Amino acid sequence: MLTVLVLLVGALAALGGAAMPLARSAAGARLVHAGCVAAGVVLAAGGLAGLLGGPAALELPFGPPWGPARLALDALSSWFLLPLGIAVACASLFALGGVHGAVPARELVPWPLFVAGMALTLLAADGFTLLLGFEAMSLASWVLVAHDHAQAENRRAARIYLVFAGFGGLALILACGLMAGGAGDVAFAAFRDAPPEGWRAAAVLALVLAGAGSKAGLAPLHVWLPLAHPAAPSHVSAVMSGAMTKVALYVLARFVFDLMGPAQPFWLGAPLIALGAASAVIGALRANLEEDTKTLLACSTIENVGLIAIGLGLALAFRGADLPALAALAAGAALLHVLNHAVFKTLLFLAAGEVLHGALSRRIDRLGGLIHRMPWTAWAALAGVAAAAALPPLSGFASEWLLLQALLSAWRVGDLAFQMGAAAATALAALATALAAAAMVRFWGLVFLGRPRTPRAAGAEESGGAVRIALVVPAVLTVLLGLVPGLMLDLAEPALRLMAGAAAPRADLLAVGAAEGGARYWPILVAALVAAAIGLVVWLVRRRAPAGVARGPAWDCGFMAPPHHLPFGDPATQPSAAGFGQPLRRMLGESLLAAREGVAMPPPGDTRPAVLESGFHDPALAALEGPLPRWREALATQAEKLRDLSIRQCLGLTFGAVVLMLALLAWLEGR
Amino acid sequence: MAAIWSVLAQLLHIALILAAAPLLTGVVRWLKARMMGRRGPHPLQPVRDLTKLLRKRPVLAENASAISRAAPYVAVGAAMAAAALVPSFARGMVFAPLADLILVAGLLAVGRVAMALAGMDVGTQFGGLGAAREMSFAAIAEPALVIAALTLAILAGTTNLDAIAGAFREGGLGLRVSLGLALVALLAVAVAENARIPVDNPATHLELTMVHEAMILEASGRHLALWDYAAMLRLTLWLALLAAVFLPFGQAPSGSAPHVWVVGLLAWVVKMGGLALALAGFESAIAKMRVFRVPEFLGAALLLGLLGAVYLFVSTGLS
Amino acid sequence: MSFGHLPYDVAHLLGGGVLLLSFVLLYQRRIGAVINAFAMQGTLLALAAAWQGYVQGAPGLYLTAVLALAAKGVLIPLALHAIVRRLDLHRTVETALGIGPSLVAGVGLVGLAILVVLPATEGARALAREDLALALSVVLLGMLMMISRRNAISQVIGLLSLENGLILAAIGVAGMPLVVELSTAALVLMVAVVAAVFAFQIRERFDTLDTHHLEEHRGERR
Amino acid sequence: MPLQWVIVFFAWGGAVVLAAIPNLRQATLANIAVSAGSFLLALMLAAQPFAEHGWTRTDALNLPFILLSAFVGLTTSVFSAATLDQEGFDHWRIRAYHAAYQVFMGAQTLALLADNLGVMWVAVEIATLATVSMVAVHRTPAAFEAAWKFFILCGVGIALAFFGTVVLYLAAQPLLNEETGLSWAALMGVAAQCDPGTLNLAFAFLLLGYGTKAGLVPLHSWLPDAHAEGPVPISAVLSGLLLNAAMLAVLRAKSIVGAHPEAIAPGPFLLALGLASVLLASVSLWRRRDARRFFGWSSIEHMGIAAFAFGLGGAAANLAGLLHLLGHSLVKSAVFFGVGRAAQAKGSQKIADIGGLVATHPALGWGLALSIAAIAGMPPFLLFASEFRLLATAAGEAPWLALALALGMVTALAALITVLQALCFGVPTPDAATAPNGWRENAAAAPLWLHLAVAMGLGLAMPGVLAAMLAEAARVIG
Repeated sequence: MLTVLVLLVGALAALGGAAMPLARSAAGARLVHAGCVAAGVVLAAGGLAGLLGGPAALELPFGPPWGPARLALDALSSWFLLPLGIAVACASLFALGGVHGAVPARELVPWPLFVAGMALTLLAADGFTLLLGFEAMSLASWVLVAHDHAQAENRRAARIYLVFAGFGGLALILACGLMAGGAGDVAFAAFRDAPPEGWRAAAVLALVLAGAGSKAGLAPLHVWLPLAHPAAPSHVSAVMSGAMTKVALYVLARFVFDLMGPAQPFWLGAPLIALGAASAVIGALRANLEEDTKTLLACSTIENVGLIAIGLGLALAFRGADLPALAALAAGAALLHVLNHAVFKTLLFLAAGEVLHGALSRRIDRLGGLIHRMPWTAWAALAGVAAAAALPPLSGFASEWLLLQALLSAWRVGDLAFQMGAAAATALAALATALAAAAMVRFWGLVFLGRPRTPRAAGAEESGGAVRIALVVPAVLTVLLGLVPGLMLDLAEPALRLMAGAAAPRADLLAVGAAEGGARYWPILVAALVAAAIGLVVWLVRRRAPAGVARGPAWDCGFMAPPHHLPFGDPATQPSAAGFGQPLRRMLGESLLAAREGVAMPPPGDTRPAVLESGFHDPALAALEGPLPRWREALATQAEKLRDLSIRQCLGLTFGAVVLMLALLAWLEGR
Repeated sequence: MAAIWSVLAQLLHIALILAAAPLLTGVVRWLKARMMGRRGPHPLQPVRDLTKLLRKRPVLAENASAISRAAPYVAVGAAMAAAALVPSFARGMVFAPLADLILVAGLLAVGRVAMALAGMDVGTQFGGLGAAREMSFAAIAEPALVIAALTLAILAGTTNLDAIAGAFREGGLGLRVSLGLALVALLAVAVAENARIPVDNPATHLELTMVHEAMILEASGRHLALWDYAAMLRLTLWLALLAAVFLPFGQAPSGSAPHVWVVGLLAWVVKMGGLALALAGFESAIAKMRVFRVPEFLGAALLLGLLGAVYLFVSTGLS
Repeated sequence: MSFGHLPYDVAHLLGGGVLLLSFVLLYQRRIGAVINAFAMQGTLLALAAAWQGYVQGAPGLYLTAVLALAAKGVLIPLALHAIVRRLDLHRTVETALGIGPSLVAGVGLVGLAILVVLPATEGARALAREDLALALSVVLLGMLMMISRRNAISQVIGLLSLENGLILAAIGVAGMPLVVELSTAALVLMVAVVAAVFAFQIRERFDTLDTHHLEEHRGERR
Repeated sequence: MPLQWVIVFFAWGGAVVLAAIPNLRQATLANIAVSAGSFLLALMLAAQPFAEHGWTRTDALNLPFILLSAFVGLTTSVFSAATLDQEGFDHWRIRAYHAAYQVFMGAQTLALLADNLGVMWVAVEIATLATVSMVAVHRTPAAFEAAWKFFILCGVGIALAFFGTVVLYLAAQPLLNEETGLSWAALMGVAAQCDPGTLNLAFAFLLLGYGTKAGLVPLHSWLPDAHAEGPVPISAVLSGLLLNAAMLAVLRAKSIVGAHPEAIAPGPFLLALGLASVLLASVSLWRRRDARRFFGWSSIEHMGIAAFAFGLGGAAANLAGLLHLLGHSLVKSAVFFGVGRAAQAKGSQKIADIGGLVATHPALGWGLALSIAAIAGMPPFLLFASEFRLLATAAGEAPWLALALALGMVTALAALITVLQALCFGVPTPDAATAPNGWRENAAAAPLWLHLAVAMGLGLAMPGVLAAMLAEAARVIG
């Protein structure tokens, strides 16, 4: 299987090369995307095979100048291949349906390379190959983020994105170096043989958090994500949010759980939990304030990544505290959420892309009422929204139920400070979950419900064919994954053993359980129960109530009927994106995100409408664009003084160097 | 044998809850009226309202989508499912293994989201306003609930309601400060979830302050009946939940035969009546607070719950 | 070889003379005098080379001596005089570091050179060590002159005297292979520098470089 | 005559011929022919076993660089054939330019080949003389300033190197005879018995002397301006080749001193200079407005990285340093191709005047974008491999130094990306009226892409023989 996957990576790279000429014709572009669909399917199949079969390793005949490139496929990487494959397949299918002519090469060529980079990262078995895939992934996606580089904000997004990518790469390289020690052998096997201890372990964790964490969107290095993900084409945004962040989390998990060895103290998990909780809250809150659909979804990605990070941190802490069963529980929650989030976030981004294509806007305030014009998109998106809002019995609830169970058991670690921190983290995780529900209601309700806010939204067109399939498939998957979490956990068992050294607590096939004899969650039974209840209600109502409904103008508290030139009434009398976010902006935004708002109220007798002005600053971005450039500029000013020297003074530098060196020699000789 | 009893208990429980819901609401209203010195409507008034509404054909706005028609059924269904899980007079009902506190919270969230979406469907100001407020308040209420669950889970070792009730029934836990704090947190959440005073006023339609009612302004006929019934179910559910956890006495042990249930039934009726009385007294004693003071109210509840958990760690040397 | 042997004393004397002339270069205030002093230094260097050739029995060094005499003793000074006339440079040397201070600094540099060389090169022969110390001093003094004088010519002369120090070192080390070729190459470099002054019409450019009047050329406005 | 000398004199003979061709077209073609001949000779040399011939030698250390310089010489001649008409030379300058180009190539090859340190010194000097004239060729005030600065600073620099050479011989004098007196091989042989103090003195001067040519801070002042004036091909070979030769000279000196247990460890000095270069360049990059000066500063940064690697020492770090030199030559010359061509197209080399290249000149724009990304250390190019190797090793051996290095690198990376997007993305700036197009466009972009391809191939799948050679070299320089 590994060989197949390696060949696939090579084939994808070749496809990227071939895309240059193929981009000139629609058929060629379709061919490239079809190839990527197939690649996605093969990746997912490879993941399944890797989970069912045993691990495999491979040494390429070529590689960096100092040795062969090592590849391996074990349970962990196999598990992460699943979301990658699913996301890539769906996104490519979506893109395939969106091809209506020649595609700019800059949008087509990097796409297969991007996929290849992610796959290579998952398959790598030495530091160099890992970084190679990681950075190739970043570089290719950077081209895609910059595809529309005429807009200044896209250029800014691309710049920040690539700088962060380079920063993360350097941090990971340093981490590899620390792991390898003086030996300089960056093979994973060598890392496992000599796990770091004491300050080295802490430093490696910090570097990995800076490197992989920044890529995954963990606060406070998340600022690039809401900028870059929306700037890319929709199918790319879907994979960046759905799969690329997961690849980064894989790198994190690979280092922390596998390479650093099991003999690590429990507090190593604390920073992960703290950063995860912070990311979850910040992301979910921002999702409630953003007014651009894709940015909103990107922020919800930050929230979910935070939840996954909490799970990973808990697993690390439990393992350090020698509670393997609980570690498996937390790790299972994290892995399950990785898969679930990949699926429903891909779905949501694709839906946002379809809305952008159909209604020509990403701004919530220019959409509305689309459920009438784009029913397939709307209902498919509803499944994703419900999952993202953690509603039973959908996929999001299953993994977040497990995560909460793990959090509720965190006190067993025993350390008082950790217990208090964990209790706080529990509250924050619950807060983030509820905030996400609010954000999702805001997203779906404002985009698909209500009245069209612009003529273009009123005349939106939904595309069928491949695009429709690309939306329905992940929607169905979201429901299915929600119904059989137990099955998925059994599938993930080898990965859990690798991470936690134990299997997840056994529940029966259809359930997931907190612990032996602890609380359990039977999605199918719950679904059946709810369905039965609804059926009962429908039956009773049918028996008593008259059938059918009467249609009339909206009552709207008796406000006057709309004028004829506005058949649905004035769109401006609907809640706006800013207005819907107002309660949360006032409750949390003002304190956490320096949010501000003000109403421009015209004087009496003036017919201008009152306008609600609102906005916020992400403190992390402010820090990034405030002090850092200031310090850099101060240093540069000093450095420029050197540049402005005259020749005589430059010679003075040389002369000084000579004299200094001679004096040093004389001193050394003297001793 | 025990299996059959548990099935029977479950069915009885469901019937009981479904029947009790409108009655309980009526009783609370009646009690409030009495305390305010009015004669008040007959306790069965809600039942009459429901039957009347059911017979009317609903009027939908032109641009209303299928959401408006599906949401009330989903809301009632979710509320019924949740209510079916909360133990009332007996433990060990057939759904007991399912009865997970967090799942109940999830099912309540389903109902909430359905209502919010229904409120946004037509695209009126008040619907959106109510939805925004509802979801925002829930965002603060949810952590408070989970933190209370944390305390219960630590004491009982699980989040399964039936097991928690059992653990408290068996006692041995005694009265604890942290338990009291958790109770306060849960009460606050319950008040918010059921849109009672001081968070919301179920008896008013004053646009600027209403939360719950604003979302169903467009509903009429059977839809309105379903929305009201869902609200009644939620109230019953919450009172039953509080009763099961904090007043566990009198519950029939699991697997017990019907003749044991009688005690449990009586105890349950007494408990619910007492809680209704307390609720009525509380509501008639205080005034509704401004909308943007609600977060502070819930935030305080959250902090109390957190305090309870921390106190638990410190006091009982779990660390 | 050590003190009292004629070859040593003469070599030492000549080397000392070269060093002394470096001080004279530092001391002079008028360009013309500077050029003449440099000519004398070149001549002394040629003598030293010839003497080394005689002592070491290395006929190649005679060639070096002849070249040095011709170029540094005669041609380059003439050329420099010509430049001064052609580009009508200031006839006085503007110093960045005053005469007195630069002399003091020079003495310090000589001390440094001796401090470095003598303990460092215990392995080598006495003559070589002495010569090396002298040569290093001359090199350092040449650099000192380059950075302590403002106008182009005296800086070029500083570079040339620096190169004299190099040759002095090269000839001092007995049996240095390629010494003739290397010294010739170094000489070529120096001639090129002098030619460059012609070619680029370098006047007082040393201090007017970079900062202000280059901005428009550089496009590096801030 | 041994092949080593054939290569050198072939180029110099070509210079004599080229000096006689006034016609632009013929001269450029002849230049390509000569460079191609040198490239073939270099390949033949590579086919031969390592050997020493009189003053020259071929070994694992210099052979890769000889091949590299022949290759870059060839591609650069092609590039200059495509773009030279934009320089507006009269026939005298055409002669002078091509002659100087080949003289430089010959001297460069000799400097790499030289076993005798004296010969190496002479070669470096000739290369300097040849390039100075080219930097000044445009005869603008700025060109004169740059050339004069270049000349004086490097003149002093190689003077110091001369002194260092003499002292080095003095150290070995008691042990060696006249013939082998300055032979690097012989010196390596006896280095362990030499007087350590003298070795230290020699190393000090050699380091500062050749370090000036390598553009290490604080001896770097000449480099950015020299790269910004004169014809673009000269900047390409200056940055791509001359710096390597200087760094190789430093390495030879370092290996001799390092072979003596008593002598001072040369590593820390290189580390200090390298780190200073990286840090200073990484902040100075942010103030550049002129594209070619910008990349001159980036050359300083990369020379600093290489010096850091060699200062760290050990097989791994040395290998990283050698790889970095190779990769930097390939990619940086590619960058200069792109920037030079863009500057010609837009009629200005100010960053502000160049923009939106990918829209107006796709081949050139994307090539430039990729090569700048490669310079910034992005995969899959050779520089990524070398920087990975270096940082990983450094983090293992000296974490704090590695952290400082990474800090400088990330600062420089941010600056590079900012300029990348300024040059290649955004709204296109208007082309200059005189900008040529048609085949010249591609002929100018082709060498760039070729360099990128080679850099990628070496980074991902280096031929085993070359890799073995570099590993051997890394071991040699200790």
